[in-house]
Amino acid sequence: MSDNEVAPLETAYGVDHHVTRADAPDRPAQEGGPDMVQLLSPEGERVPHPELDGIVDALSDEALRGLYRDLALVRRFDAEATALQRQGELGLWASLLGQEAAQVGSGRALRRQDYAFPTYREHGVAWCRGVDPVNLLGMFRGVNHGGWDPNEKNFHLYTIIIGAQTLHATGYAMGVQRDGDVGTGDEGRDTAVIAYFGDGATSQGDVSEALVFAGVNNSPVVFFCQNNQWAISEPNEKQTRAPLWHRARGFGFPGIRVDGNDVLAVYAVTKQALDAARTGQGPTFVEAFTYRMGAHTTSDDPTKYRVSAEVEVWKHRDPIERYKRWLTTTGKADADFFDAVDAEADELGGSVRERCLAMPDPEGPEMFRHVYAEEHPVTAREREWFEGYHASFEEEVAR
Amino acid sequence: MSDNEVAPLETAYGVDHHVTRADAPDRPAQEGGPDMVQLLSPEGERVPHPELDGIVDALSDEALRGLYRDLALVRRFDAEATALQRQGELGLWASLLGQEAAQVGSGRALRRQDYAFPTYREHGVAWCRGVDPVNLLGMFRGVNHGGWDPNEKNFHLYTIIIGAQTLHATGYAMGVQRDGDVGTGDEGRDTAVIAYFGDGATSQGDVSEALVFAGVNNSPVVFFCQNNQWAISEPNEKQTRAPLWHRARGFGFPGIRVDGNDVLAVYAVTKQALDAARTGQGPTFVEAFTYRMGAHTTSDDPTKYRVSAEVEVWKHRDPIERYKRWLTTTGKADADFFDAVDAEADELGGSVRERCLAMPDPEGPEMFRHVYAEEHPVTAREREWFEGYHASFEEEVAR
Amino acid sequence: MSSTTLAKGITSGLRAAMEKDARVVLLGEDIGKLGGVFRVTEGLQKDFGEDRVIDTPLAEAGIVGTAIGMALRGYRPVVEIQFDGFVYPAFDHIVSQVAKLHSRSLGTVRMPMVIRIPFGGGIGAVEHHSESNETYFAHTAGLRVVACSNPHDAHWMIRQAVESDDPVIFYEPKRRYWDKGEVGEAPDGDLGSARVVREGDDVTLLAYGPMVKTCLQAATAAEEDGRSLEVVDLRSLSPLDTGAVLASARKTGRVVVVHEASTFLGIGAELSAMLTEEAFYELEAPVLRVGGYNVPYPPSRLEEEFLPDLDRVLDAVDRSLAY
Amino acid sequence: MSSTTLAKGITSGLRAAMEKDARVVLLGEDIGKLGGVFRVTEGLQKDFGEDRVIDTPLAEAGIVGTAIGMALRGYRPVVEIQFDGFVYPAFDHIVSQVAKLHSRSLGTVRMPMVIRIPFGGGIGAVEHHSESNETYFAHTAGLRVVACSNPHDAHWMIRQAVESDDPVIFYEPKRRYWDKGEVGEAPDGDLGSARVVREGDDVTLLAYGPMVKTCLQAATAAEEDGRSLEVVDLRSLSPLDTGAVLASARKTGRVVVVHEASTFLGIGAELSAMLTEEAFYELEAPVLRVGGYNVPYPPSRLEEEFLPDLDRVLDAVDRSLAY
Ligand SMILES: Cc1ncc(C[n+]2csc(CCOP(=O)(O)OP(=O)(O)O)c2C)c(N)n1
Ligand SMILES: Cc1ncc(C[n+]2csc(CCOP(=O)(O)OP(=O)(O)O)c2C)c(N)n1
Ligand SMILES: [Mg+2]
Ligand SMILES: [Mg+2]
Repeated sequence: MSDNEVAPLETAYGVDHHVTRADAPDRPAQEGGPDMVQLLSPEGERVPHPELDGIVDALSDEALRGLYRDLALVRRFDAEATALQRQGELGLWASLLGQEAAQVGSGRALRRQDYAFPTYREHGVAWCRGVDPVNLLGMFRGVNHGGWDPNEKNFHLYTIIIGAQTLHATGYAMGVQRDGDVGTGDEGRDTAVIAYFGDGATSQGDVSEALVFAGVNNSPVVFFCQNNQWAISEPNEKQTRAPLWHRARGFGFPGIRVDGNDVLAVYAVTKQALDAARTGQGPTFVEAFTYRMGAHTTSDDPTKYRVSAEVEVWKHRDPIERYKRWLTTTGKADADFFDAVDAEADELGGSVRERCLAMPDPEGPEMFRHVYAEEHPVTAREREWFEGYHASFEEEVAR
Repeated sequence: MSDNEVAPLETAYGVDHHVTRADAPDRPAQEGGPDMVQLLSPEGERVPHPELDGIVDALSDEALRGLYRDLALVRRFDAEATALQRQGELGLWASLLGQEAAQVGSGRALRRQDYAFPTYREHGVAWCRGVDPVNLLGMFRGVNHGGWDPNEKNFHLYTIIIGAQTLHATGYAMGVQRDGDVGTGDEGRDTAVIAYFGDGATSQGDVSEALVFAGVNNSPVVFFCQNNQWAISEPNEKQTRAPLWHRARGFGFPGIRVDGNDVLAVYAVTKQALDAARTGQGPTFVEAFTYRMGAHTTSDDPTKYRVSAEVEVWKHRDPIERYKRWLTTTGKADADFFDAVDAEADELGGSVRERCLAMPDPEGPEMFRHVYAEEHPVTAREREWFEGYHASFEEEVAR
Repeated sequence: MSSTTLAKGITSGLRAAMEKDARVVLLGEDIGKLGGVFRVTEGLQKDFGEDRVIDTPLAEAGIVGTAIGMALRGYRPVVEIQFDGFVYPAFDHIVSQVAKLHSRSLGTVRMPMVIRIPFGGGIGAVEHHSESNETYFAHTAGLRVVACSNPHDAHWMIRQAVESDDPVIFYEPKRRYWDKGEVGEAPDGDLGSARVVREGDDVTLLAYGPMVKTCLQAATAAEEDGRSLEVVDLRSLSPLDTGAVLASARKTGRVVVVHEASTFLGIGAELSAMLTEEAFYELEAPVLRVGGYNVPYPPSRLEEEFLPDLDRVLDAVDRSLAY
Repeated sequence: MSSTTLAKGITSGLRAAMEKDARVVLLGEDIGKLGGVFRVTEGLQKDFGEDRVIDTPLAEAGIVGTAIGMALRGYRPVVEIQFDGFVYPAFDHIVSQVAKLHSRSLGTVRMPMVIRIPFGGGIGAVEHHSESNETYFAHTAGLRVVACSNPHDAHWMIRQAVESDDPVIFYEPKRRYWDKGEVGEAPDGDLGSARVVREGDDVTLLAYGPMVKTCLQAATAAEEDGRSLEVVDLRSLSPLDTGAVLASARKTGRVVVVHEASTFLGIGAELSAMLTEEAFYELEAPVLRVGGYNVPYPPSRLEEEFLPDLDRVLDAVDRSLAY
């Protein structure tokens, strides 16, 4: 995927917002509104955008097809995980269905040295960071709390405590600043950090504190909020009275709303924000306006709280369909390509399934490892006791 | 003090803000900027303000003199408390020097049924709520944690945990809504809540969460931030990149900056916001732009971190001097009046001192009272033990 | 008399409390239409309206903080924390405000608040969903801390908690939510009281919440070996019902405390210290503790090995009897 | 060898740590120009710059949360919490993230963070400024919890804490900040070790932080009555140095634990439980606990009656000897 020049931000972010007392929440229409950046309509037509077109136009056809492949594979992986849960192989799954473009678009805007802080739903970002998808299953299968080395992938562990990771991202970005890895002009060095979080998370004090710290320190961090309209059963208007992208202004940096189901727009907007961060222009808040097509997790029953008509409306805005249409009509991809991707997706699904079933259960004594980096007598004594205790059973059984 | 009609808010709050990346923090100039509402210049000249003039013009001369009396008495009380601390009668004192107008102006805008949630520095608001000033000393003398019945004064206890009270205020306001005490048109019933907090407090997650809850619930609460430029040793720009009054917009309701050293402007702006709240128009964020003339508390040494030139600049903006000048030049008050207030202030000082010294120390067993509202065996046993133990000493001494 | 699940016992208890007192309001995440992730508040918003069953923004400090304000206005808020591991953002409000406001105000302010926390492991959940954090609250003066273990107590204890003028941390054993039992006509003693749920002579098992059932099973198993175990359901952790606990300890002379929380500074530590102080010459063995290990709650495939089970309880009984 | 205050012992320890390792950064409220409200960081910003001594926004969750991020980037953050009662907004990050990240990441991530907390009463402060909240952290697996009691330990223990690859909650006894003493050339054992600070035969006093001095005074007073008290400075609360504690307990057969924290689930509870388990037949008396009462910290004019003092320690010694 090729890289592009930084476009001037002021124009893209110069959109003004004016909240009046009459300001109504977005639902039930759930339209992104006139300020939402969109490069591809739901019908798959390219919407011109003077400031951002350059970023997208610079992408090779191969790169553009790569984005499609990402979207499709990620969706396939997600479906497989959902199936694995249904079959009892996972305890839980948090599907990203509908949010593929928001995740792949932003994930592919990252450079290798950038660092991402996910929630528990960022399977698409993980994919872009090179995490083997099967490793995402460990936590949901209950064999570990996170199955990759964050520092190897520059992708932090999934964070379940809502909002906490936004502060971790900000602190990481403060470290980047102290390392001098901002604004050097060296493409392989200048580093940006991205924090993912949901619409519900914006209510947590942690997230606001992250905006404070990032603003005050002018840190190279992008706050990437996937507004999928729901926080479990609570619609967006239970979390905020104003559109979320308005939030950042009062903390001293720009906010922008992008069509989260438009992979090109997400890519362009995120790239611009990341480049602003890495060149020393400070944080940006990106609201990716999208939709959680499925249940909150496999434990959830959305029929309790939302109407299917709403889901229907959003089906029409599907991120993959629209992108496929555009690739097709512009001739950037043909049926062979799509077939090949489908085949690859099936293969991925199969491999994930197979390797999931083969995941070994952890051994009991594992729980005592890594509690501390240095020897800790309480843990050591307990592990010994544990081993002795379980050995005694085995002896009994052996007898 | 007479009451006034609600002026249309949109005009007063229609000020727009536009943060660009170049946005510079306020210091070191510490000018309120063109958007700051001011009705009285530092020289004591009345600055016209079409939307707010009506509120001030409706005040009788007696009411206007009353405001002066409040300012002067509160300052005198505060000076006495500082002296008491120096003499070892208080463990600590948090002076409001310089913030009298912000507190009296807002405190006098409250109706009897309104409820105020203070920090630890709201001695001027306490005064307006009818709290006997000597009761404010209890906590600082170490004889109690709060010496008044909050429900009698509609004035909550001082809160030391920074920002926590903003959530309490919001919850209280949610209770007011549930009681139906909003928007009935009954002047004696419609209730507003006001939460006081400092510039430093705006960084706490609690405060942002309060803005979220108040916004979502459209609760009748006014967030009154006294930006006294400092949070102990940290200047405002360590807490925020944007002017604080910008904060509210992103949470869906208006913010406004008022000259906190201008008692008339504070009164008018707060009254308007409170009336908006009580009539069902929801929350407002008021930033009172003021200055902490003294140390953070008597334990603090501001020479470590701020230059005296800054204090000099702010002396010129003294809230009491300017108001006195205006009262004098407009003939609303004469020398006799000021002399009488001075005399009353001396009397107050003397009485506070006398009654402070007379404050009884609490008895040991007091600490076991009120831990629980209902009998609790652990506390009961410990109190018994405590009494027996101390009695044994007395016996020993008696022998 | 009706048979119901522990979860529904709470639901009906909340319903009764809300019918009796219009000042009772519920606050929490997803407690409205969804009825909470465990469906404990199911149907209540429909019947009592959105003003009394409040779907709050996703912010625990905000929930408890605004509940404090509502209590100051005269309401009796019942807060639902979605899972044990999500109570920490509200920790400051709970320990610095909720626990202290009554005493700080010299008794002029009351905090009749209930904070419901589904707690403990055993349901195969992901991280932060299986914590047993009762020590934090039981160590905090000004709070009452209770845990129910069966449908009857669930129903009556939640009603008592709502009626208490003190703040109550109300622990619900999530893996027992679906256990069924009868709900009787009246509570078994007041909120601070323990209950002997099985009489025995040889060793006393002290437990609460999810471990009561485990201990009862252990007692049944031990019976086959001719051992008579007494099981005491503590029900209240703060205050502890020291009278009941001491009586049982004196009777058997041997005590094993069982909980899911880590043993280091778990409730077992306090019980051991208290019992040793009060019954030094009457104990035949040291109070033994069976609890979670002193490690973060492990991935769910290890939770069976982490959590005390029948075998570990019986192992401790053996060790106690060996003194 | 130089005589200095406990506070300055920490200052020089931090300075040494910062000189040795450029990745050591300090974060906190007012720690820069002001040098912290207790002046512990005085002069450090001037010498190491604003990038390494960071005056943060007023938000404890933010401070610890961003410190976690800095640790992930390879820094070794030392956080100052201004007063004990202000740590709670950061509680979630401490117990759910700091304590767990190493284990959650299967050891790939380290959290070499120090959280400094001036703790305890005795300085006549207002509410929330005199808390002893060590139980909360000591009960939390994944954290190390230590408390220094004198300038020498203050200096060396903070250096050891900074060098530890584990997160350390570092308690500083604020009322002893101005106590003077020598700082020797080397630490007394490693961070997890207790130290016998006075030898004796009749009763063991276990203490840490501010109460070590009180116990030493009690031991001196007891000597006049012909009683020989051994005083052990625990220094580390998690892990407890069980070896040292047991050795002393076995030697005297009688133990009194002294701390300012409330006794209910205070460290004394764990020590009592552990000692009784490990040395059941060797204890001549139950482990007795002298601590703060189980009430919120009272207004300062009552703190002398709230806090354990020489008399209360000796009273417990008498009671212990009466067994
Ligand atoms: C501190 C905390 N409180 C509550 C929860 C339970 N919880 C898990 S996901 C969720 C909703 C999150 O909504 P949102 O931020 O919009 O993200 P989404 O799930 O929609 O991606 C809640 C309440 C949690 N994980 N952490
Ligand atoms: C949660 C918490 N953290 C830290 C403190 C210590 N502290 C007391 S006052 C203060 C500064 C407050 O600044 P600001 O909000 O601007 O109010 P001001 O004192 O200027 O009126 C700090 C850090 C506290 N009281 N509570
Ligand atoms: Mg969402
Ligand atoms: Mg201030």
